[in-house]
Amino acid sequence: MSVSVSNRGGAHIVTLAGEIDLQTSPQVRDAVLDSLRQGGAVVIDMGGISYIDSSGVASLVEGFQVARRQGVAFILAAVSPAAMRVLQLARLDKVFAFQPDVDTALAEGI
Amino acid sequence: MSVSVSNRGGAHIVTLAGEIDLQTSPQVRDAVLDSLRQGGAVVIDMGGISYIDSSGVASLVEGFQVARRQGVAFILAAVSPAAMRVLQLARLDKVFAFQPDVDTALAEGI
Amino acid sequence: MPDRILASLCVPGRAESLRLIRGMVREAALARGATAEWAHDLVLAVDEACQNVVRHGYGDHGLSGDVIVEVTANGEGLCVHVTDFATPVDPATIRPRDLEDIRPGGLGVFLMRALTDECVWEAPPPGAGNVLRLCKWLPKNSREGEHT
Amino acid sequence: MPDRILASLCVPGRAESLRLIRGMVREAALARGATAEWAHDLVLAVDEACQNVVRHGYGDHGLSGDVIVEVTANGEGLCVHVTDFATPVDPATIRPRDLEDIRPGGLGVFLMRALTDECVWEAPPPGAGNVLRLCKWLPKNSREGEHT
Ligand SMILES: Nc1ncnc2c1ncn2[C@@H]1O[C@H](COP(=O)(O)OP(=O)(O)O)[C@@H](O)[C@H]1O
Ligand SMILES: Nc1ncnc2c1ncn2[C@@H]1O[C@H](COP(=O)(O)OP(=O)(O)O)[C@@H](O)[C@H]1O
Repeated sequence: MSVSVSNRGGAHIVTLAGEIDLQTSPQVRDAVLDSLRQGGAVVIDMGGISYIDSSGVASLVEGFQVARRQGVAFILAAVSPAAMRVLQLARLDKVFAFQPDVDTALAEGI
Repeated sequence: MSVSVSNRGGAHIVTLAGEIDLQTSPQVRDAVLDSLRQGGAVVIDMGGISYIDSSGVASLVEGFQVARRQGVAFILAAVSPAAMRVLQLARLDKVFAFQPDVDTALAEGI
Repeated sequence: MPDRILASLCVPGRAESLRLIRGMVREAALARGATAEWAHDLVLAVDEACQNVVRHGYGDHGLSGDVIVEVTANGEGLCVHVTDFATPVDPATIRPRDLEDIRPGGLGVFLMRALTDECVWEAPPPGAGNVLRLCKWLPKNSREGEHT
Repeated sequence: MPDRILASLCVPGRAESLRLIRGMVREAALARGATAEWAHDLVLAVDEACQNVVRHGYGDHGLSGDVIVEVTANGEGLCVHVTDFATPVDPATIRPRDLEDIRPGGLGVFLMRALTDECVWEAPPPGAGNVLRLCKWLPKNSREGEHT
């Protein structure tokens, strides 16, 4: 699993790749909460995620809640079919904001 | 693992992909010996092989020996680093004829 | 088709073992002729079960111990038994949360149930803590006969 | 760093089980911080060992039985124990062939030895047939401390 954070147009882009599970989700949580602490919108680039479990989903839900409290946008971009399946099962597909890719998220989502 | 055989310029091209092991190498052996039985040069396209063990190598050695007896060319094309490592350990890198790809094998090897 | 044990894996009940468990369950499912999507769902269900053993069975009580994951094929599909050596829990106390309540966590048991056709805690054999049985049936056209 | 069992896999001693064994050994090696190349070499050595159990230990005698593959990490690298329940063989009779003699087969034991730092048959515990110990040491800079 890899996490990297960059800045574009005032928004934080958290780029995730690989398998997010109980072992790796704390890194995701840290990157998401760190970005939110600095203020501004957060876009999670999920295009490289090959697997996500409930602990990974929990990190995203936590980010979503903090963002809502702060009144900033929190967008999931480029969600793969495997990740979307887990979000749908958890009925979170109606909760999160989705965009097909990071560019669209920056242009239209925030 | 997948094996497919085609014909180009009088030579048989045996295209292998995936993992060749004790379970799948009999298919490789059958395809190689069938092609040799029909006469003409044989090129093994190994570009798609991600793994090969001693039973896969044994199928290739058997093909090599039959081809030598028949006086036809037997060429390994596009051998990946993982496969080449196994052939080198077995000191077969000095035994087989290699070509970087099928086109070169057809143009120069046969 | 009689029950056939495809594999049994014993690993320490720690987060680092989950990748190994997933790889084993995925390979066993593919070997049984499952599609990648079907295999993903069984893998996720087993991962959630093992994660709960790591976090609750052992972690919550400061314990450590192994997890055994056994995959069996039968005529209908695959069954996976997850055995731990933690304190036995009353299955009635293990329940998924209400999904309307959006908060981090509390999804594991829900996913396990949603992703499988059977999800039951069995009576553990002497010495074991808990045994969870997760089964998932293959589509009718992949069921008949031996594995592909 | 004390010895630490990463995983133990029990599978039927059949050709179809080799993929599962490879996947398990590869994941364990990667979890221990190995490169893909290092992992490939250990995976191939273990595959060759298990293949010989399937073909010679069980197959040659019309027997069937399980293979247990146990992966242990220590300060130097990884050790894998391959246990079968076939007839015990005299290790002295198991020898690689002369590589100058080019013919199909006869490479397994040679590869096992070439790919590992230790390759020894141990005294099997009661009930077991043969126990082969294969160890491979990591490059010095990946050795220290716990896994990554
Ligand atoms: N293996 C287990 N051992 C003990 N308790 C468990 C186990 N699995 C689940 N539980 C209990 O069931 C509850 C629901 O589990 P789950 O749906 O995975 O959500 P979470 O673990 O995030 O709370 C847990 O909070 C725990 O109390
Ligand atoms: N697990 C085993 N049980 C019994 N005999 C074995 C075992 N492994 C190897 N042998 C013996 O050692 C010989 C050499 O093995 P190997 O180098 O793998 O070549 P091959 O299996 O192709 O003959 C075998 O032919 C067999 O007689």
